[in-house]
Amino acid sequence: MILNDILGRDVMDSNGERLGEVSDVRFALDAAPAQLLSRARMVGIVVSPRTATSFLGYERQDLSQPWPVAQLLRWRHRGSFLVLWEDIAVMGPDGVRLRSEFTAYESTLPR
Amino acid sequence: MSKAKPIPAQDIKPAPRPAGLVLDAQLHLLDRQILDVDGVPVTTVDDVELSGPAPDEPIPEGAEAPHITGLLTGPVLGTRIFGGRPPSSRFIRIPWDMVAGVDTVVSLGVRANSLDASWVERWMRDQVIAKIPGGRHDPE
Amino acid sequence: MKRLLGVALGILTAIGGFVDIGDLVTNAVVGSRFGLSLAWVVVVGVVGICLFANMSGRVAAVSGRATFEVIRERMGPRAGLANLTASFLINLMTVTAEIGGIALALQLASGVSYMLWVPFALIAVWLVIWRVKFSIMENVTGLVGLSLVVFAVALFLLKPDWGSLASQALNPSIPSGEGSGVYWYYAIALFGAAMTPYEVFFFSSGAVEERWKVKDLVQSRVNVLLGFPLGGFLSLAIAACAAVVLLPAGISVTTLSQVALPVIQAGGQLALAVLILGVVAATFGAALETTLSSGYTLAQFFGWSWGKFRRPAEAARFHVAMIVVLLAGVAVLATGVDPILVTEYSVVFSAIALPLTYLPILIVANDPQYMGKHVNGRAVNIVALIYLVIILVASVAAIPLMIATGAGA
Amino acid sequence: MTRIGKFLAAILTALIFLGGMLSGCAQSPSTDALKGPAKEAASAVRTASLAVDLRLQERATAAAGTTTADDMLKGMQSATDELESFGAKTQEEQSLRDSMLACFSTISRSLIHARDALAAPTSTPDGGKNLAGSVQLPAVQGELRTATEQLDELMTKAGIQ
Repeated sequence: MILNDILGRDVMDSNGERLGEVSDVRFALDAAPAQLLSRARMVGIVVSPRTATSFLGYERQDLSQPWPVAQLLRWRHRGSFLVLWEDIAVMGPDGVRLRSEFTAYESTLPR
Repeated sequence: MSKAKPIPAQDIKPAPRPAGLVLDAQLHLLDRQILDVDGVPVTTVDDVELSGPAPDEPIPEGAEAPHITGLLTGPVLGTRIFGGRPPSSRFIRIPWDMVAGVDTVVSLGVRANSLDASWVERWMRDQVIAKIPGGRHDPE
Repeated sequence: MKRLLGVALGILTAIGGFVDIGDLVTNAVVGSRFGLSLAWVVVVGVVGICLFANMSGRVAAVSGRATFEVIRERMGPRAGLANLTASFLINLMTVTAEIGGIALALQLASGVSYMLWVPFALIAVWLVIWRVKFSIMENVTGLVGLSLVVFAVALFLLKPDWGSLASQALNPSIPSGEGSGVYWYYAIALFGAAMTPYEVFFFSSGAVEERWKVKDLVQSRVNVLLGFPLGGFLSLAIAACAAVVLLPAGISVTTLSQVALPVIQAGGQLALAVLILGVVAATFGAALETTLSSGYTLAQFFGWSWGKFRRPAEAARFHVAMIVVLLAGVAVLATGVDPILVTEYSVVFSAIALPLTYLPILIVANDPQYMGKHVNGRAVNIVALIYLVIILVASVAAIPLMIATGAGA
Repeated sequence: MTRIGKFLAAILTALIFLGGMLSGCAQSPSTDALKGPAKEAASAVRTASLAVDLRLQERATAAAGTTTADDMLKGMQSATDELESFGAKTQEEQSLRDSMLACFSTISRSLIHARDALAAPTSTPDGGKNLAGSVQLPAVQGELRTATEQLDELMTKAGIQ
């Protein structure tokens, strides 16, 4: 599986209702160190209800400059959320379907 | 395209914080420059390969989370721009084991010349540039 | 003392390096048709290029990332490729125009047709790119290009009516006999000539070539903030010379030989010699910069190894790309197309591509991951945003105006 | 943001200008189609005139002078081509075009003379006049002036300023 297979695909809940698109895939380097760097474990996907073009990540970072570009992009991505790997039932070029009891988390990046 | 069903704001919970460095692929990895151990540019991160899951097949509950197996370059760039998907035999891989750090650039722990990703550069050097006088000398 | 010398050298090269064939021709055309009534555009353009060149230099010095790496990383591969295609074509046009400019200046010196000088110019440009160190290349062309000051000297020798020149510049009005569409078309061309995107590609990559660090920022800012406005002053002198001599004589500039006439009238053969030296140096320097820029943009988009600080063998694709660009430029000239015409189109197309280049720079200059504590200040952001609006409007208006006015005919 | 206002105004004026050009064509096709080549020719002949003046004052070099004359000849060639492609509909237009073409060829001829005269050295080391150079330059200057006047007259007649 490569990232291009899922980025920008539709995200559905277990009833097949569309929730948005995959705008990014989150990883964490929290495993035991491998050769040089720890393994990058997939944490989950960031779902944007409007557009998949994660434009510049303003929605996830604490950036407010340059005004009003930052505000505009943040507004365009309002309602983005993170879904953890555990809550993903299927993913691939046909889209992503979530499990019935999935939890939506804030997509903001930890600082 | 149908309008997405919104999630009510109060249902969006604060995310658990992983212990290590957190990377959003699109934001921190894709399209970044890759430098080798000496700081020589090798290529860009054109795509990222995961260890799983099988595409479009149900993921069993409790399955282990996939991890990044390698950074891809070469023809995959074309498919990211124009669509489609090259056969995985045509991927040029840089295994994640060689990655030494991810910042505004992705740095590798090996030399560029040892990588498949730099074959075009080597070919151009040996077939074209090295044959022009002065090609192997420092500028004066 | 040595440090002061370094600063002085930087400023002088910035002045000499500011003017290229696009500025030379566009300013003379405008001066001969509109007097100084478009001088305000030069001022607007110079402030803009100072702002964004400084910003791209700061990004490069702090993060070590040149502009096109940033464009690809921030805009993704699709928008990045669109930008690359546009920038590359404009670079190619500009390379063509600059090589043509070198050849035209040599024709003016020798009387031998410029077509015969083109291969000579091509080889000279390529040899410098292949073999000469970056700092030497920059300093020599910049310093010799400074002889374009002859336009300012000529203006004084012509003893113009300063009051009338000032009132043309300060109370701009469209001269009778010229339509307002043509006026605005040339406004965009002048703006594009002053803010050509290759300048920021070159400036930011040059910062990487010369290994600028944060401590070099003050000097780079001084270079830009003094050098570019003085370069802009040269542009105005070119326009003023044309306004004083050619406009009253009923001559509208279409060739480089006409650009030289006011200087010849003011200073005779000596001034002409200095002028030719300046034009050759300026166009030669710009040919180097645009050729390198096309290599930089391609290499940075695809992540190839690049830079003149490396041996050609260590940046093979970068050098192959530049050889291809130079040959393509000469192939265009070989069709017999008028280099001046190529120049006029290249500055207008530059104006069209401006937003694609300047928006990503502005955004990255605000990103703490790249910039740490050196992110843009609020005042810089406000001015930059005003400029983005101007740039956007100019870029949208360029094509319709070009069609409506028959490219300023 | 008056600057933006100005730009918007520019777009509007451009559109109006385009419309004006189209309607202008319908009213007096002769003037507008002739305007471009006529202006180009006027600029070319005046440029040559200035170059000859500067050469007479020994300010311009022979190389710069001939380059200028050569460039102007090329300009005349394209102006002539443009004028020839102009399809005259009425008798009046036809006669205007023909006299302008005749004038253009006069200008081109004098430009060739100018180029030859400019190419010659102006003075010999002993300070005496060179036969080919300075003797010819004033004559060429007269020729260029006459051609300029002729063209100006035609342009006034056609209503081109």
